[in-house]
Order: sequence, then structure tokens, then C-alpha cells
Amino acid sequence: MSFLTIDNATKSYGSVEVLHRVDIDVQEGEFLVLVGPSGCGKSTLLNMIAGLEDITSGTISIKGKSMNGVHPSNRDIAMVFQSYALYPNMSVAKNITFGLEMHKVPKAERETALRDVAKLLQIEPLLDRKPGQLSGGQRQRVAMGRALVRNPDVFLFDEPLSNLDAKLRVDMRTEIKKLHQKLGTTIVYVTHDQIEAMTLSTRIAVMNGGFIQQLGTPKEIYDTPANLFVATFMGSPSMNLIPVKILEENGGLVAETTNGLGETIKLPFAAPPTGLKDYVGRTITLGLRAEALTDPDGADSKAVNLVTVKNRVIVMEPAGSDTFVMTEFGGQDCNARMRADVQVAPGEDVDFTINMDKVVAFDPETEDRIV
Amino acid sequence: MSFLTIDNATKSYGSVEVLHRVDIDVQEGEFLVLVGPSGCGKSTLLNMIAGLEDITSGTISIKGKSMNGVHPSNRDIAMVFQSYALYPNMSVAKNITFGLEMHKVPKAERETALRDVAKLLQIEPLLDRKPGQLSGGQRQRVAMGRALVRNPDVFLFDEPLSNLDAKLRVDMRTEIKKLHQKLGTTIVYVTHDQIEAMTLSTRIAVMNGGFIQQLGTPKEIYDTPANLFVATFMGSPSMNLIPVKILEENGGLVAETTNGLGETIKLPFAAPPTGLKDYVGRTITLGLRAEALTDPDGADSKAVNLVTVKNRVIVMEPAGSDTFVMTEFGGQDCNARMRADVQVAPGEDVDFTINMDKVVAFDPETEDRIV
Amino acid sequence: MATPAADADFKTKLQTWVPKLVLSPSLALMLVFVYGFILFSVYLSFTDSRILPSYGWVGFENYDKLFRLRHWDIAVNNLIVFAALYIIICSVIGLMLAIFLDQKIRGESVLRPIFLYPMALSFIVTGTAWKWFLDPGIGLEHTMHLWGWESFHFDWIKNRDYAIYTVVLAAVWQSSGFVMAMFLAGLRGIDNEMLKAAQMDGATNFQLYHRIIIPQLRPAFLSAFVILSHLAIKSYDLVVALTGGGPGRATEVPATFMYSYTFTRNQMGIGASSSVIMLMTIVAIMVPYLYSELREKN
Amino acid sequence: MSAGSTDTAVRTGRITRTALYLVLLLFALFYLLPFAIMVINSVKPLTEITGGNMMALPQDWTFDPWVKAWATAQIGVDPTGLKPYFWNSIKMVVPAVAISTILGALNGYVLTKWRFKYDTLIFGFMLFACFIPFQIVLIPMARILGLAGLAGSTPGLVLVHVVYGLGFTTLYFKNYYQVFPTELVRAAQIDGAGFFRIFWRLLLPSSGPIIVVSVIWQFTNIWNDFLFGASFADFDSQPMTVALNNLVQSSTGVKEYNVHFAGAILAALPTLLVYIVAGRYFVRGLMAGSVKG
Amino acid sequence: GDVEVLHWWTSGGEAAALNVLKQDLEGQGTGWNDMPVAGGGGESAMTVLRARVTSGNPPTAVQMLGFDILDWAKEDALADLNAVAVKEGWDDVIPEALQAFAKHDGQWVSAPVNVHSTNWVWANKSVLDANGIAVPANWEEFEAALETLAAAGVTPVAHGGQAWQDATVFDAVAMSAGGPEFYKAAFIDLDEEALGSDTMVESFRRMEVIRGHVDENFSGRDWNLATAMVINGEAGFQMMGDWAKGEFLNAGKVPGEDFLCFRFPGTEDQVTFNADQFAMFDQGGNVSAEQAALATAILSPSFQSAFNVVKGSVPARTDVSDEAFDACGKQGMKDLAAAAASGNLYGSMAHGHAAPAAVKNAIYDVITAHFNGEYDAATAALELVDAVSIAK
Ligand SMILES: Nc1ncnc2c1ncn2[C@@H]1O[C@H](COP(=O)(O)OP(=O)(O)OP(=O)(O)O)[C@@H](O)[C@H]1O
Ligand SMILES: Nc1ncnc2c1ncn2[C@@H]1O[C@H](COP(=O)(O)OP(=O)(O)OP(=O)(O)O)[C@@H](O)[C@H]1O
Ligand SMILES: [Mg+2]
Ligand SMILES: [Mg+2]
Repeated sequence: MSFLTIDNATKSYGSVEVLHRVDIDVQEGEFLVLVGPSGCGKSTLLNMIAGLEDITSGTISIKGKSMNGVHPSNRDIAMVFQSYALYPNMSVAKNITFGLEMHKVPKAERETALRDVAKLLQIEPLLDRKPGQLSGGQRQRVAMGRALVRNPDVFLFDEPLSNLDAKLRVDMRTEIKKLHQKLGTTIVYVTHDQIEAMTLSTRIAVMNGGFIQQLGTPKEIYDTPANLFVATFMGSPSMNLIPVKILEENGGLVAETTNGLGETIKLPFAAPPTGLKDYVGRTITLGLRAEALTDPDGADSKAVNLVTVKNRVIVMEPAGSDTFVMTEFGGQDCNARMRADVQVAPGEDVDFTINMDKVVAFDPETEDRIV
Repeated sequence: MSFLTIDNATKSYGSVEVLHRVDIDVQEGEFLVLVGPSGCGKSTLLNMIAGLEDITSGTISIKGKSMNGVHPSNRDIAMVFQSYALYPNMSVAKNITFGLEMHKVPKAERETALRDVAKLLQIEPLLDRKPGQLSGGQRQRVAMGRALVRNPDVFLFDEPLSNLDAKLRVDMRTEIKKLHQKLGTTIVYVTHDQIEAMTLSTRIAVMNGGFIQQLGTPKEIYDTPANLFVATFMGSPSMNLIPVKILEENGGLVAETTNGLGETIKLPFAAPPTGLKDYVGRTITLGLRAEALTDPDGADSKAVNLVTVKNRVIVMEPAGSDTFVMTEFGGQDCNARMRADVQVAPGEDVDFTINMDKVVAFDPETEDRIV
Repeated sequence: MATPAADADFKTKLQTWVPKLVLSPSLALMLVFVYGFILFSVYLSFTDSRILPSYGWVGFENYDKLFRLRHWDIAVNNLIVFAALYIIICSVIGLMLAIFLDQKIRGESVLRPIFLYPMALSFIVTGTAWKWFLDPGIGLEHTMHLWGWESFHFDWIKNRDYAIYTVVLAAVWQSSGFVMAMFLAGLRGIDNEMLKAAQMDGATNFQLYHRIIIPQLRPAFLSAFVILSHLAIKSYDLVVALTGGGPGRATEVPATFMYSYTFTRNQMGIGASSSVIMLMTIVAIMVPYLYSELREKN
Repeated sequence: MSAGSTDTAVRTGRITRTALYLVLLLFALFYLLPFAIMVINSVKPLTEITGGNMMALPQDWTFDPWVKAWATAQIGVDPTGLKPYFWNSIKMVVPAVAISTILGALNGYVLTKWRFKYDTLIFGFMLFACFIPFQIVLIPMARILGLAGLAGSTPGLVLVHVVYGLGFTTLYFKNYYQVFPTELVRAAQIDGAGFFRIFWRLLLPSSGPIIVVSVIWQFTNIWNDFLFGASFADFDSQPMTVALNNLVQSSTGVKEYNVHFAGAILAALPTLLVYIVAGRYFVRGLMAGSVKG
Repeated sequence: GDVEVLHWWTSGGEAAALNVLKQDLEGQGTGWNDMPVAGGGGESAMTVLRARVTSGNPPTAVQMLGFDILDWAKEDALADLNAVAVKEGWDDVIPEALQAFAKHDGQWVSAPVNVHSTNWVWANKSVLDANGIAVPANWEEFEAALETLAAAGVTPVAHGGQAWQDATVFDAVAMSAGGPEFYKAAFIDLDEEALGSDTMVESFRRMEVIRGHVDENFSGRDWNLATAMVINGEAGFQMMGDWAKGEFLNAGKVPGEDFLCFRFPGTEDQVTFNADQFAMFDQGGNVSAEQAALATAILSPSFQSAFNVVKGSVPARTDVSDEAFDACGKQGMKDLAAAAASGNLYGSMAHGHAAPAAVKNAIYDVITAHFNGEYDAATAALELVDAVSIAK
């Protein structure tokens, strides 16, 4: 049996249902990330797990025990909020031990726990400060400390890094990851940053409009998105979507489209999804990640089926580590990720290599991936 | 002569000097990006160019004419603010034409200008709305429209994208890039997002503590940072810094350090900077970008000098498009960027390939790059 | 946006003096009508002015007389008792009502104006209503007796030792709603996530308010303090309407004292000296407060 | 932060909630009681008041006191009721509230968006003015009004009320504009708008809530003021409170309490109206302005 | 031209009475600008007056009492009415004691409207009859009457516990206890010995007796509510000036039948009075024609009669016919004339016709404190000496 079970849970505000029959099982020690656009219900779901919102129907259980109606403080969970929600009037030390105090943990024990956590998070010198005197990153660690000190069954994180600047975010991300590996606690983590989702999670639940769109490992989500929504939502830059016509040629399947010069090009599949046969003669949407569209030298040397085509460069954006080049396939702007050193200029026609191992195909009507 | 000249400009608030003798020349049509940590004086400099802050000493001139003491509205500049600073009580159309109205442009002309800009930015359906009814991206475009409509000599942007979510940010970045290519106006752009800085600029000024640290093209900044500050500040993840000992071996120079297994490893330079000879026998800091530390299959096939060493994996973070792997060199945590498909696990010892073409060396005392 | 460079264009120069120009009428009004008058009052307190200002210098005689007046002692003591109770009770009731109203109360939009409206009424006549209500012969006590609660006893307004508390009661009635509004505004400004965090930490509602929320209402407390002390110091109408300073002189306060000596007893010199003492007290309390507030904001 | 929403995360049980409603209703009763006494007694004949229980409901309902207070009661020599004085008050309150609010807004604007040396000190000076006891200003003010030729006129009264309201309005607007984004002002400067244009087109249209606070405060204080109204008005500019006072405070004549109460309610109607109409924005305005959380 | 008149007569009867004057003037082509400011028995009006004078914009004519007139005259603010007075022969028809407040340095500065006498007792006739009480002739009888009423369960004295009401009672009590010489020495001459004398202690002791016979809720009560207690038969007596009569009449009571009015026991020969007057403010050297007309109209016998009938007071001139007055009014006029003739007419301390405002209020402070039980009689007398010396 799983550790945290969300069974058929729905949530309505008045007559508006904002979460529709959500089913998720989380195993002990798992790191589940909830992602989705703003307003899709991530925070609501998290609050329901925490007991901060009522469940309209369905059950949420932890270790097999239904949590419906149990007070938040009795669920043995801890939560880190997006705004950190530190108590501004208390010192860092008090902030961290407040929960223990409320649970009537003796003072000596509180002190020990505080010292352990402060050491773990390297915030020992800050313990006497007020939250107002801390930087963003320090606050984040205090918020984490407040959750850690409780030593709960489940950690809930609601966009804990979204207030930080880019550099700090990367650092904190790594720290959270290390922490999870060290403590092995179960974590449910909300974010709308895909990189965060990809790097931290053992599994990801992609949500949209109150529905779970896909639940799977980061690799599944990234490489085999269940539908167009997941495909475009996950990954940065967004997956390139190209309308192609499926033809049968030489016993294999070929995708036909145009390049930016107006020429027709053909992209043969090496191992097409079985369902694709049914689409022969029809137009489908081909999904192609930026890193699967590159300069010939930058192509993955382990790839099986590389296709090189000429195309026109529209915009080129060197990003230091890589160069992003925009071109056009099937009338759609497409991003290619080339090596940093590549020499191209807007308006030039250059060779692009497509890694056909990595393409995915979608039914343009149902928007589901063709399997 | 250059288009916008900042000559020996300093700025003090009371007795505190927050900008120290800044010299920058901007050519017509250039896209200059100012980057630097929070509080380093980016906004202050921009405000001085705009005329919103006085210059304590030095001059700022546009087209050879000193702008000191000239009112902001007479400088022929337009500015886009981080918060967009849209007038909340005016419709989008009014927001855009307010500046023209203030400059006594006749109504008919204003209308035409409005229509042109609205079309360019694709905000025609929004003209009657109030800013409160717009999404973040729409607001951003209106703010841009307000600047564009004035058709100024210089555009100033103060972190115009920092309020947007990650996906929108990437889209808007591309739009700004396109716009610059289309209009060819001079732009000074503040950001603390390095990717933005790298992809948009023709030149970057990296600032710290009121000093210009380095002024150069994105490629110069990224590949040959002037000092340790620039090296660590630019690029995400941050540049790996490894303490190494320089030895002379076989007539060439070699950097000696340890790997995570405690073994001594030697990294030969192919084309060491000339100054490096003076450091033989001393310890210097070696800078190595994450994408120059990779799995053997992911290494740049065009690279000249690749060195492969075994090392232990500490953390691994699959990020969809790539996999980040943390390991240790010379006692320092180092990030490696490997292919998405790479198969490694924490605790494993695997091969890492170092692209020695890309390493840079820093004097650990002066922190300047060794040239 | 400080001084413009010497070669500044007209618009830039204009921009530096227009704001000062705009502020100057207000400042001039204040200097004359507040600070000028205060100086005038200080001067008067050293003169033999009686029915109208006159300029015969008498040194500290007025102060000397003032401090010999039992009447002034009573007034000052009353103000201390009144202000302390009034400020504390208003804050407590205001805070309590604000907290209660903040619990997603149905009908909040009806209750709020009911709590607030007394601030809109002047005491010229509300005083009479209160007087009647508090009068044991015709008001509450009488009504209770009519309803059969014979032992009910409430005659504070007639009792020399308790009458000042009825003034407090009526004053609290008038302004606690306003304080409630200030606290409510403060409460609504508190981050919801923090309340959730405290719940997860296991805080009971009492602990939540006691440990987390109330400590954060400091700015609201300070604003309330300013408004309330301003009202306490100026509470003239209230006392006159409710007790007329009685029974005897038991509810006299400095405001009524000042008025009476300046205008009805034709002892303007003593009136002025009492106002100077009051102003000095206000300065002693307010200046440190204003100083800390204004410094904080910079 | 997710603040600003009207709800709270605090959870309360059924019993607590019942107690809560009970307390709130009790307090509502407490606040309403004096007003109820006034209303009840304003619809009773006088004999019922002087002869019986003043807290009881009227046995004989009558609206004559209202009519009388408004139109025929003896205020001075003429039986005019409060009616003519109502307009005197309006003529005084409207300009005084408008001017003090606008000046307060301008001051707040200058003190937050066009800062210069010693501006905080100046603000401190203005703020302290809130505490000056009115008794001490009466005589010198009369002298100055006389010298200015404003004695006994509505403009004179307006001046007085503006002066002693400025401290409060400046305080309110300053606190409000403190959080108004300075970037907007800068954007407008770049767009070429000058000092007044920025104020008029940008700040003022966004100042709704704090204007409400300022107007409520000033309107209530000025409308209810007696001392200045009595001292600085002439026979043809006496405000409503003076008339009400004349109605109520007659010393050696017969006291018609029912008419007094009717008059008092009539005199308070405009302020009550302002509270009820604008009260909705009141807390919001306080939240945005005077109380910085 | 117009006259602007500052006054505090705003209740229905008073204002209607004043309206007679207004119409009189308007008949002569003089407009009347009404400037009423009620409150505190003229205190508010006096405050306003001060502001108006300071601003250089004084009203034409101002209702004033006692020492205020003299104080303003000392400030040279009042116009000289001698011309009118001579023409109208005021010196002959206005009692000396009253003239003391209408003249300054031999100059007429104000026109008296009425004379209120303050040492009246009002009684409910049926209550007295029911308890077999006759009109008491001296303090002992009065005290006995109070005891009788108390025993019968009726509140003996209806009283409003406001400083001026306490003082009004005290006026009469002191006059009764010490006689006119004592009254004059203590309250007019402010003689320290008289103020601290045993007679004063006795006066305070008698106040304690009265205090013992008022109901519990007396404090703060308006005088007319106290009057209502007498009217309704809840109380036997009220000590109050002649304006109380209006309340009785308004309630439809008839003097002599439903209620009785008589001088406070022991003061049958004396009248303590206060008089409302109109002082004319100097508007540039001379009395204006309008001011003269107003002064003349005020003292015209027809207005004096018409006004005072309504107001409850008696005319300021002694030659007005008493035809229009009721029983109490007639008696008041008779008493006044007699007292004026015999030198028994004294200004009322309680109403500012004995000592200046500062002293009056200082005396109030002691009387009201004593009445409310803060001092015993002996201490009160000592305090009185002290308070008067500070205020002088
Ligand atoms: N108290 C409420 N009453 C009514 N609707 C609500 C309430 N709280 C949230 N909602 C609605 O529920 C939906 C889900 O909200 P939720 O806060 O869970 O979104 P989210 O996924 O966390 O978004 P974000 O990324 O912006 O934080 C939204 O459409 C929101 O408008
Ligand atoms: N009015 C002022 N008075 C005094 N110091 C100021 C003032 N304005 C800015 N500073 C200081 O000047 C420095 C530069 O500020 P500036 O706003 O230019 O930073 P920035 O680089 O734009 O930072 P950010 O990335 O956070 O926007 C900061 O240290 C700031 O504290
Ligand atoms: Mg959320
Ligand atoms: Mg900035």
C-alpha cells in the first residue's frame, strides 16, 4: 500500500469545481512535483493534503489512515510556503521552534532540534535575527528549517523558490535535492518552473484546469508527453510543433513538411510509434525538442537516426553555453539548440540536424500522443 | 563619435558614492545590456541616462550633445520599467499616446502612431482595456508600445521581463530581439538574468558595487571573463572553479589537481595563455564551464584538446534536455552538463571529459584572468 | 531630484521649485496658525490678560495660581485616568471586534457601519441620549427595575468617584468603532499563508492571535494611539454634554478647564498657562513617537 | 503574498462561531442604543417624555417633532427650523473638505514623490499641528480673520477648517502615496508630463480609497464643529451645529426634547450618509493608506 | 440700517418674546439680523462675543449679564447711551441696584430688558395640601416641611445638580441665614471675614439639610426636569428663578391653584436678581441711529410688559402696569418695587450680579463640591475664603 493516497478527491468552491477527481499515490520517500499553469489547482491540492482546505469529496490518507477532518497540526506534515510565511515578529530561532513549542515539546529537546537543523542548513549565525533582516535565500532556509525541525512524515512545498533570483534558485534547488537524498522523506512539491520539476522529482504530475494531465517520471514526461499540453508546457524552450503529413515510403513511414526556403523535405522515422500507421496520408503534429534540432557537429553522437536538412536562420541568440537559432518548419517558428561556437547569422542558410530518435507525434484533433 | 556617451559619470547619495567613474560608449543601433547583482547601480545608471537622477559629476551626452540638466522629456529617450509603470487609470490606448499628447502631437497623428504600434505588437484588441485587465505578457507589450510610439533615439529597459513567468519570458525575449533587429534603435537594457543578457545584447557591461567590471560582447564575457566576479556571475550553472597547481611538463603547461576519489590528475593545456608561464609552481584558479565538463559522448566533436578522467558522481539532476551531474575536483563541487540520455547514478565512478580549449585561468590573489 | 545643474533647461529648473512652491502655502499656514498661535499663547500665559489679551507682564504668577488650584489637579488627574482607560479600552474592544469581524462573518457589511457610525455623530445631542441612558432615575436602571430586576444598580453618573468612568464609556462608544476599522485594515493586510503556517505548527486560535497576529499589528496600534490621544486631549464636547464637569467638579478635564478659565471666568492668563502645560505634555509624548515613526519610514 | 483577500485562514468551530455572533450582536446593540433612544424619543409627544419612561416605545406616534425641527422650530427670533442653516453648513463644509483634501493630496504628493532636504522635518511639523487644542487658537485666529477681512464670513470658516484639517489630510495622503509606485511618476516625466499634470492625471485618479478616508474624516469633523462655527460665523453664515445648539441648549425656556432629538438626527444625517455610502471603501482606504502593515 | 443682535434666547417662548422687539424695530425701518448662540446660560455667546470683538467685527447689540457689561465697558468697547437715557428718563424709572450694572463711570452703556428674581420657591399645591403644609415662613418651618414630605414618601426638594443650580439655592440660603448685610459683605464686597464666618458655616450646614432632601438622581439634571418633578407631584419644592414659571404654564398649570410661588423662607423682603441687558457695541465713536432705536424700543413700557409676561420675569422699569401679569408676576413686580425702595434689592451671586465671573466661578467650585459631599460645612467656608482670594 502506498504512503500518501489521494483517492478520487474533488474540490469545489461554491458551485465551481476547481479540482476534478484527482487520484495520486505517493510512495514513501518519493519526491512528487506538481506542475501546471497558474490557477490550475496546485496550491489547492497541496492545501487539501495539509488539511488547510476541506475536501469536497474523496479521501486523502497517509499511511493508510484517512486524514479527512484531521486538524492540520495532527497530520504529521510540514509545509513550506511560497512567501515563506515566516513570523516577522519572532527571531529565526523562535520561528523554527514555534511548532515544537505548540506541540509541547520540552525546552531542552527543542534546543537540540534547533541546533541540529541550524547546522544542517548552515543558518547558525542567523538564529537571533528577525526575518526582516535576512536575504531571500536565508529566509528560504529558515522556512525549510521550520519544516525540517518537525521531522514530519510528509513535506509539502508550495513554490518555495519562486521568490529567489536565478542564481540563488539554482543553488537552493541543489540543496533541496541533497536534503531529500539525505533524509529520504516523502515530499510533495509545487512549482511552475519546469527545470525545478525535472531536476528534483522522482515523479511529476502535470496539471491543467483541475485535471491531472500526466503522472510519470521526469523522463517519461519529457520524452513521451501524454498530449500536446504536456509537451508544450514542459521544457524550455518549448517543444517545437511542426505540422507534417505522414507518408508511407519504402515500407517505412516518412513525415513530409516544408523548410523555411519553401522546399518540401522528408523526414523518415526509424522506429515510428505503432499507432502512426493509421495516420498515413493525414496531417499530424510532430513534436521536436530544441536540443534534437541542432548543427551537424552538435548532434548526439549516440543517436541512431539523424537527418540533416538545409534551412534559413531567422534569429540567432548566443546564450554562452549554447546558441539558440530560430528557423521555420512547416510554417512554424522552430528553436534549434546549437553549440556555443557555431558560426551562423540571420538570413543565412545552414545545415540543421534533426535527431529523429527523439521526435514524438500527436493527433491534431484529440491532441493526444500517438503511441 | 559614438551615439550615447557616458563620460566619467559618478553618482553619490549624500556622502555615499554608488557609481564610480563610469565610462561607456554606445554606438548607434547597439543593444547594450547592463548586468550585475542587486544594488550594484544598474537602475541608477539608467535613471541618470533618462534624466530621472542627477549626475554628481561627469557628463552623459547623446549624439554629442551634453544632456546634463536637460529634462527627461526633452532627451528623446523612452523607458520601459520593470513594473511596466502603466498608468492604471488610463486605457491601453491612452497609456500609449499619453506621451505624444504631452508633446502636443495632434490627435490625428497620435491615432496613426497608435495604430501602427498596436499592429506591430499585436495588441489591437486590447486598446480599450485598463492595465488591470491585462495579463503580464500583454502589459509588457503595452509598456513597450508606450516606448515605441515615441520613436526615440534611445530605448532604456529596466528589467522588463523579470515579472513574467519563465515561459512567457522566453517568448518576450525573442520578440524584443526581433524588434531590435527590425527597428535598429539603440537600446540600453538592464537585467539580472544572464541568459537574457547573453541572448539579447550586442555588448554587455557587467557591474559590481558601482564599478564596471567588464564591457564586451557576450562571447567575450562568457568565454574570457575579465575576473573571477564576471566568471561566476555570468552563466548558469555558475562556472566551476578549481584550485590547480601549474607545472611545466614536456615543454607544455599542466594543471595538477585531485579528483573526488582522492587521486591526483593532470590536465595538459593545449594553448595556454601567455601569462600562465609566470605561475609555474604556484596555485591558480581554473575556470571550467559546466558544458565543458561532460560525458565522453557529449563532448564537442570540434574540440581540440579533450581530457577524460574518472570521477565520482555526487548528485545527478536530469533536466530533460540535459543531465546535470555534480562531482568534485580539487575539493570543490563541480557541475557537469551531460547528455539527457546518459546513464549515471550518485556514488558511481564514471568518465568525465574536460574540454581544455574552454578553460580559463585566474590569479587567485588579484582575481583577474591570466592573459 | 535635488538641485539642478547650472546649465539646466527651464523645465528642469521649474521642476525643482514647483514642489516647494506647492508645499509652501500649507507650511506658511501652519507656521502662522499653529506655531505662531502657540507662541502667542505662551506669551499670554505670562501676562495679566483677563477678558481680552492684555500685555502687562506678570512673570510666573499665572502658573503659580494654576498649581494652587485644586480644580486643576482634579482636571489633570481626570485626564490621566480618562486617557489611559479610554485608549486601552478602545484598543481592546476595537481589536476584539476587528478580530471577530475578520472571521468571515455573515453580515459584516451591516455590522461594520453600525460599529463605525458613532464617530459620525457629534456629542451636542448624543450626550443627552447618553445622559438619559445612564441616569438611574429614567435610564437603564429604571428600565431594569420596570422589567422586574429590582436589585439592578447603576448610578455611576451620579457618583463623584465613578462619573469619570461614564465619560470613558461614552467616549469608547464613540470611537472604538473607528479603532476597529483601523485594526481590521491591519488584519486584512496580514499574509494568509502565515496563518496557515501557524496552523500547521499546531497553534490554537488563541495562540495564533496572541503570538502571531497581534504582534504584527504594531503599526495599527500606533496609528490608533495617535488618533485616540488626539481625541482624548480634545474631549471637550463629550464632558460638557454628558456631565457638565459634574457631579461637583468631579469630571472636569483640562480641555474644559482651559475653556472655562479663558472664556467664562475671564482669567485668560491662567487659561493660557494651562494650555501651555498641556501643550508641553503633548510634546513630551508625541515628539518621541513622531520621531521614531518618521525615522522608521526613511 | 496572498494578502488582500477578504477571508482569513483562521478556522473556528460551531460553538465559537455562535459565541462570536452573539458578542458582535451585543456590541451592535451597544452602539445602536443611544441612537435608538434618540429615534424613539423623537417620535413621542413631549408629555410622554417628561412624564414617563424615556426608554419606552411611544404610545402616541408623532412626526411633528421632525417637521418642527426642520421647518418651524424657534432657532433664534424667527421660527425657521434648521433648514436655512443646513445650507450654510453645506456652503462651508463642501469647499473646506475639498480644499483641505486637495491640499493634503498635493502635500502628500510633494512629500513622497518630490522629496527634498528637510522634507521629513516639515512633515513632522505639519503632523504635530493635529494636536493643538482649539481653545488656544480662538482669540488670535479671530484677530487674523479680522485683519484679513474674513471675519464673520463663510470663507473665513473655510480657511479655519482647512488649516486645522491639513495635518490629518497630509498624513493620510502621505502614507498612501508612499506606496504608490514611483516608477509611474518617472514614466510620466519621460512622457513629458509636468508636476501638476502628473498629479492630476496620474495620482489623483488612483487615490479613490484615500480620498474617501480623508473626506469622511474632514466632513465629520467640520460638520460637527461648534466652537469655530459659533465664533467665526456671522448671523448669515451660522452653520447647522450652531443652530442645533440653539435649539437644544436654550437655558431658561421650555425644553422640547423630542424636537431636540429630531433635530439632532437631522443634523447628523449628512455625516451618517457619508459613512454609509463611502464606508465600504473606508477600511480599504485605511488599509492602503494610514495603516502601513 | 440693520442691527445685528447677539443673544441666547432661543427657546420658543423667549424667541417669540424677542420677536416683538424685532417687529417693533422693523416697523421703524430698522432691520434685525439675528445672531443667536445658546449654551451655558450665555457662556457660549460670551465666547463668541470675544472672538467677534477681537476680529474687529462686533455685533451691534449683545445680550449681557451683570459684570460682563462692566468688564466690556472697562475695555472701552461699549457705546455711550446717555443721550437716549436722558431723553427717555431712565434714571428715574430703573432701580438703583440695576443701574449699577448698566452704567460705567456715570455713563449708560446698556439697556436692561428684565429683572429675574432668583430667590423663589416653587411648590406643588396639591402635594403641600395633602401633607398639611402651609407656605413656610422661616427656615425652621421649611425644614419641618421637608421632613414631613420625606416622611410621606415624596421627594421634598426637586433639584438639578449643576453648579449654577447649586449656587442659586445657596444664594437664597445664605441670604436667609445671614440677612442682607451678611450677603453683601460676603458676595459683593468679598470680605474674607464674612466668607469664613460662622454664618457662612451655618449656610453650608443648611445646604446639607437640603442635600439630605433631594432625590438620589439629582446630579446633572436639567432644571426643567426638576421643575417637571414638581409639576407631576413627585416633589414638593424647587428653588429656582422666575423662569421656572414658564414650565408650569406650559404644562397647563395655573398659579395659585396648581402651584405656588413664594420667596425663600427668611428672604421675604429681599430680592436677589439678575437682569438681562442689551449692551451696544461701539461702532465708531457714536451710538448709531439703529442702536438708539433699539435701546429706546427695549425700554418702552409696552415691550417691557409684553416681553416679561412671556418670559416670567418682571420689567426693568418700575412704572410698568402689572395688568397683563399673572399672580406670580404681579407679586414679583410688587416685591421688586418694594425691595428697590427699601434697599433690599441685591444682585444674585449665582447669576453673576454680585461678583465678577472669576470669583463667581470660584465660589461655584466650593458650593458644588460641598453640595456633593467633598467638604463638611466648616472646611467649605475655609475653602471659600481661599478660592475667592485666588480668583480676585
Ligand atoms: N477561496 C476561493 N474561492 C473561489 N475560488 C478559489 C478560491 N481559492 C482558489 N480558487 C480558484 O481555484 C483555482 C485554483 O487555485 P490555486 O490557488 O490552487 O491555483 P495554483 O495552481 O496554485 O496557481 P498559482 O500557480 O497561480 O499559485 C483558481 O482558479 C482559483 O481562482
Ligand atoms: N535615493 C537613494 N538614496 C541612497 N541610496 C540609494 C538611493 N537609491 C539607490 N540607492 C543605493 O544605490 C545603490 C544602487 O541602486 P540601484 O537601484 O541602482 O541598484 P540596481 O543595480 O538597480 O539593483 P536591482 O537589481 O536590485 O534593481 C544601492 O546600493 C542602493 O541602496
Ligand atoms: Mg498557488
Ligand atoms: Mg534596479
